[in-house]
Amino acid sequence: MVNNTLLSLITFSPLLVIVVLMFTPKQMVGTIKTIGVLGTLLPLIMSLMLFAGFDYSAGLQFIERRDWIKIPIGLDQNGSLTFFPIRYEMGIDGASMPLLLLTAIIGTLAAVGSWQMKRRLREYFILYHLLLIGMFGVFSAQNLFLFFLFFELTLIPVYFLLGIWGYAERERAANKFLLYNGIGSAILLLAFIAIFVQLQTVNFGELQQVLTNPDDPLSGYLSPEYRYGLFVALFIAFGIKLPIFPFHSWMLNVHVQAPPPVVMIHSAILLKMGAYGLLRIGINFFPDQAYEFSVWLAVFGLINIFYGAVLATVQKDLKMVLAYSSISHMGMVLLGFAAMNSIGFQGAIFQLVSHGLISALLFFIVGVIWDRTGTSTITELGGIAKSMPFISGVFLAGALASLGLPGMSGFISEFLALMGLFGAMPLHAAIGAIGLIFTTIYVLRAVLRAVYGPTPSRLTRLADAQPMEAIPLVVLLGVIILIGIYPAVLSDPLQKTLDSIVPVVTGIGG
Amino acid sequence: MTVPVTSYLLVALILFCVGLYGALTKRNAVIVLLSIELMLNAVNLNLIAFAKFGLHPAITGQIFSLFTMTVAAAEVAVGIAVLIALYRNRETVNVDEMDTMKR
Amino acid sequence: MSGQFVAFFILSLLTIGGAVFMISFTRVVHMVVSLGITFLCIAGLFVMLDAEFVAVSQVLVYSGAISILMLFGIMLTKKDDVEPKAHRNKRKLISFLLVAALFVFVFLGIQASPWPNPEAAPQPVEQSNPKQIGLAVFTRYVIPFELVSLLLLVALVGAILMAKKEDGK
Amino acid sequence: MDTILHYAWLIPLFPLFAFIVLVSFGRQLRGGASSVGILAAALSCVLALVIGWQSYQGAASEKVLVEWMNIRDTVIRVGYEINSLNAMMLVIISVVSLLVQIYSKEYMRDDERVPVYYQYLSLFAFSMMALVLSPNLLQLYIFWELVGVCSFLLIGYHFSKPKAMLAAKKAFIVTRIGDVGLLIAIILLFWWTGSFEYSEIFKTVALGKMEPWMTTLTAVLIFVGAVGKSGQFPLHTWLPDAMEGPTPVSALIHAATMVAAGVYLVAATYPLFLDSQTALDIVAYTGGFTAIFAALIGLTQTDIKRVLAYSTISQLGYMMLALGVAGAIGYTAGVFHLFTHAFFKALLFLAAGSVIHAVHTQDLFQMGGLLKKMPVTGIAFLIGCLAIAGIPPFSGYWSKEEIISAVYSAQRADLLWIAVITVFLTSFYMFRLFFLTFTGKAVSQAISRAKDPSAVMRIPLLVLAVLAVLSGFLNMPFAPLLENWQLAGDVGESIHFAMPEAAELHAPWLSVVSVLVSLAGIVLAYLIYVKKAIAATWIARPLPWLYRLSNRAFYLDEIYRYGLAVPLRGIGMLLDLFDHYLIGGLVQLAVKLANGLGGLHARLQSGQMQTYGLIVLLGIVLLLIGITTQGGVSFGQ
Repeated sequence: MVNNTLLSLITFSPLLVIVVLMFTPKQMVGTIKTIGVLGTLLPLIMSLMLFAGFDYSAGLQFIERRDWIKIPIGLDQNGSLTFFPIRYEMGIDGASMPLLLLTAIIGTLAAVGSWQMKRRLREYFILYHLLLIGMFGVFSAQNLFLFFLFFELTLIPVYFLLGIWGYAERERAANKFLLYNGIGSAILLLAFIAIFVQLQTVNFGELQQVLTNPDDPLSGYLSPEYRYGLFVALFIAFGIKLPIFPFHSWMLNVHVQAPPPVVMIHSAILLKMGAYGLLRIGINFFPDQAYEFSVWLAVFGLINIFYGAVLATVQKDLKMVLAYSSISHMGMVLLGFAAMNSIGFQGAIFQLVSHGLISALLFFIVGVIWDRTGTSTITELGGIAKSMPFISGVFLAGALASLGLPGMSGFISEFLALMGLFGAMPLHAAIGAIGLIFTTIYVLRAVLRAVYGPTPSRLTRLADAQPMEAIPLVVLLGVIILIGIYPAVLSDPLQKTLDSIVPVVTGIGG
Repeated sequence: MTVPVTSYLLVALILFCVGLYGALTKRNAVIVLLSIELMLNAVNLNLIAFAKFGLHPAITGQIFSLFTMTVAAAEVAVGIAVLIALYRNRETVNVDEMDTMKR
Repeated sequence: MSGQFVAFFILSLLTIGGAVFMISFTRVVHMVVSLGITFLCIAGLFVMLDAEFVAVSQVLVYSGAISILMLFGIMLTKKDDVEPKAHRNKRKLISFLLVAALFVFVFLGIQASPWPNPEAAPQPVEQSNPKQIGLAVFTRYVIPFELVSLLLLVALVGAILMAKKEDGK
Repeated sequence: MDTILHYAWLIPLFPLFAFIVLVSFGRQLRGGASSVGILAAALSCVLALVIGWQSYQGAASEKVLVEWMNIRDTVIRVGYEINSLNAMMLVIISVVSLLVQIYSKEYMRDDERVPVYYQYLSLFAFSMMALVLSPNLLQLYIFWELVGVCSFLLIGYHFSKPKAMLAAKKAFIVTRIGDVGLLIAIILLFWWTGSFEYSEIFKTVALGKMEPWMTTLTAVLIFVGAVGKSGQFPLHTWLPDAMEGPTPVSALIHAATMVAAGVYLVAATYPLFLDSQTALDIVAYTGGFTAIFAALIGLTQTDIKRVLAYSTISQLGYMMLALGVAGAIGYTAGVFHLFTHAFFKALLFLAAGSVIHAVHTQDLFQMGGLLKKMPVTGIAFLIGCLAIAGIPPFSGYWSKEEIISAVYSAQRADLLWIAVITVFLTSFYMFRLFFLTFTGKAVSQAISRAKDPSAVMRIPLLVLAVLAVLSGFLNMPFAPLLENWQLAGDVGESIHFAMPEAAELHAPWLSVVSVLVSLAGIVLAYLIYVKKAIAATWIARPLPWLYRLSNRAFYLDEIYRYGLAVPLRGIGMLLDLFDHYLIGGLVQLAVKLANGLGGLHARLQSGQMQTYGLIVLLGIVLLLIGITTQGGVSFGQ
């Protein structure tokens, strides 16, 4: 098999930027910013090439496979050493490609959003690009080992980005972040080790083959109970990342305390890694158990939706509203998963991408508003639409997208997720649909109060968007609308991958 | 009739234990270093004993002990140098007072 | 009781005695001297184990170089060359108990393990011991050997650098 | 000429194009913005009229679909469809929106954000046209929501007024409640019929493949959507508040776009309703109740626009009532009333807008004697009132007469009573409105200076006045042109299929009664408000609570506020505390625990190397114990 190095190039291209930045003198602030921002174009362009070259009729593609580490595990009958090979395996399919592309887009836009950063820029951009490596890697890794490696690699930069460049209570938020995610990672690692010890492989494709094929000799090693336990462990580990209801409080702190570009990245992509992992590893490997568990998935999804929505209606800080809204929207992803049919999965993946774009847009705007007014408290704002019509307009559009307005990406995803779930659990789905009303209530309340209404005198002279701010806004809104109007752009690459996931799920097909 | 391997091992064990005790209780850093040398010697003794009486007798054990010696020599050289530097700065070779990294 | 046993007995007695004396003496110089005896006797044990080359190295490196180096160290830091008689009995007791426990367990381990019969040990081969070592070092272990020489060089430079008086002092 | 139907998809695209142009260059265009909007509206109006004529001539309905999205085997398509119903809707929408846009050019002249205003108007027109052109429910839903958003934007156009903002928010949220019902219905239909297409769904329903309860459920859920959009009880509360928007917008919302969507939805999915008598009954009773309920509230309102708003709710109830009693005549009557109502309600709103523009108040009791000052407006308003009151030969008469006769044909006595009483109430409060505004003495300075608006505003008034008179002739009992047109397609077939026996009972006396009842209402209003022969307070005084009940719209707003909004906030606060203290507290506990353990370990890190060594030794000894007690490690064989 010919190795395709494009994914590796995408993943490790930020390394080049890091090296260049290391040799740039600290004083050259402008140069550092330029390198930091332009550097993100490298993976972006390559991701677009990947998107253009993506073969809709194939599943896994852009595969790269190299020998990497060999762990001796003992002697065989002939007395020669046997090795357990850990390969360097990258590849991408319809489920990860949209997320990779999303990462590249948000990566660039958040870097543009970092233009306002002031302190210790060089370190900032180095960490930022390190974070990019981790995120690209998570979505292109094709075995548990690499996945975990990249998964962990994202933690460290975020910890520092949050702890050094955040707002007032940044250190507490950073510690909380690390504590929670550390626990999640520990559980994840244990689950991975359990899988690896039992099945002697870490490759995604082989694992799926073994686990979903009852005739496979290795498959019998895992009893259904054992698998169920593994699935629940994975659910908890990824649930912390997602985050699922009782594990969400770290994410609130991060959203409030982190600098705007980091929040963009965090809520747009890092949260998605949890859902992606749940799909790729949890549901993909343990379809029967996932099916068994699907009622709980739906219940947790509903709790997330309503809990997030109700809490978002009483928050005073815009960032908190958005944070809770993320919880609520992630509930929709769970509903999509719970459907266990192709429509639901498609809805969940759409929701991941869509929420990524929308939350990036909204957080970016909140950052811009904070920049101008020094506050993000709803009651202290109001009427800024007078002086900032463009930003306010985009904010409103983003908010409408977030509440699932047709014509924008949010609608497609929520519609598909609910539609999928209606096929499986109509009652849960109907309750979930009612969540849309709650979403409307909190989104409108927050946006209208913050942006519209009478203008206090101290907010009358605010500058509207500068070009550097307008670019991300326009691009994000454009993509959101594009997906909303022509969802095939996202759904066509997905089909083949869904084919490989859904048939193994018991019960109704799609 | 030759001396059994257990006797050598016993001697090495006693040496090791004495060295360990010294390393844990003595306060003069030089003596601590000496105790560590003692422990290393005990290990060497084991290696050489196994080179002759081990399951697979081979010259390797002797080679290993040679390497150990070399490393030990290097270690002592650097250790003494560190001690002297430390003494110059802090006027002491008392291990109890060497906790700068902590404070 | 063959001569070998006698030699072994004497050597090991001296070895252990030197070590114990090293621990119990109070003057630091005495300690070093008694340790020198231990090192020498260990060299004797090496000879008994057909490791002549290692024995010679032992005498050169340990009894010679290291002991002297230690003496230099003591001289250069000579201020309280007497091991202070501090009240550390509790620590000593705990250390002693733990060391004793270690001793007991390892001893039991040694006793419990089956050992190959010393009589079955192969007779020394025709080649002389240094030749054997030389062959092994320069064929199979050539890279570690080179690395070790590098290590020595680094240690040499490092030791000089550190022990050197800093400028202006 | 038949091919003109192929270009139907252009109709909504003109306003969409105008919207895009205005969004991109609106600020540069400034004054020209209105021209862009009007031009686009005019183009689509012309095309819509041509297509309407074609369809009326009996051109076959047309449907074009393209693939939109694939979900494995499921293909979702989008496209457009032209049939008699939506051809008529297109005519209504494009005519009214063109006239409203022309009218707004003058009305909004002094506003700073004219381009934004026209953006919204164009988007609104686009969404509504696209809604009626949709060939399937999913596409309909998409534009359904867009219509909601546009009305939200327009109601909240004066965003610095908190009231406008709240009204906009309320409109959006309340209609969203209905939308969710519709969404659920659409998805359920998909799972039962495997398609979003109307035709597929109707086919499946007709074949009886759906369980009856499921048909009922989906029909009712669709109706919930219509209830939200068309302001039926109990989701009507947003509509009066929506008066916070500029008056032309109210005309647009109430006549042609937003609220018509609900009625259109029920009409478009009519075969589904025909299959479920329960659903039809729910529609009929909800409609009837809403009609009388809103009329009762309308009696005591003092804001000119609010009276009109409640009259809209009431008339929409009428339409629903007509649709609910079913039969060929009921369906036609409902659609027909939608048609005539669009024109006279737009007329009433635009005329009211002229009044407000002139006197800068909306309070009825601040007006009076305006007929002399503003004759054109006054006459136009009078025509509107006569039409809505159902006085022949104005359009309202024909459509109302048809509704009443449909109810009579269905032999629903209770509904008939409701319909007739509502006729009385309607003519009473409409003429109360007219007399208070246009007759009597001028109350304030502003009124004496008031005059008719300029030609730009007058022309739409005149056009609408003409339409309000003439549109009724389209479907007279002896010349049912509209009925023949509307029932020509599939819907007519399914109606005849569903209830073949429901023949129309002609009852000429009924029409006389309804006219007399209506006249009675006018006379009563005349006696109270012009002659002052009867005190206006003759009911209010002895029964003040009754008056207050009506004036405050039966306290429904308050009930929602304290029954839903406040508890929701309360729950939110409680959950917030829960989140903050319980979950946050647990997290704090975990952190404290970890910190405590860490502190304990930190004490071990004394920096004393020998202590470390000791601990290492301890570990080794423990390990040794572990190993030896586990049976020992064997060396060698």
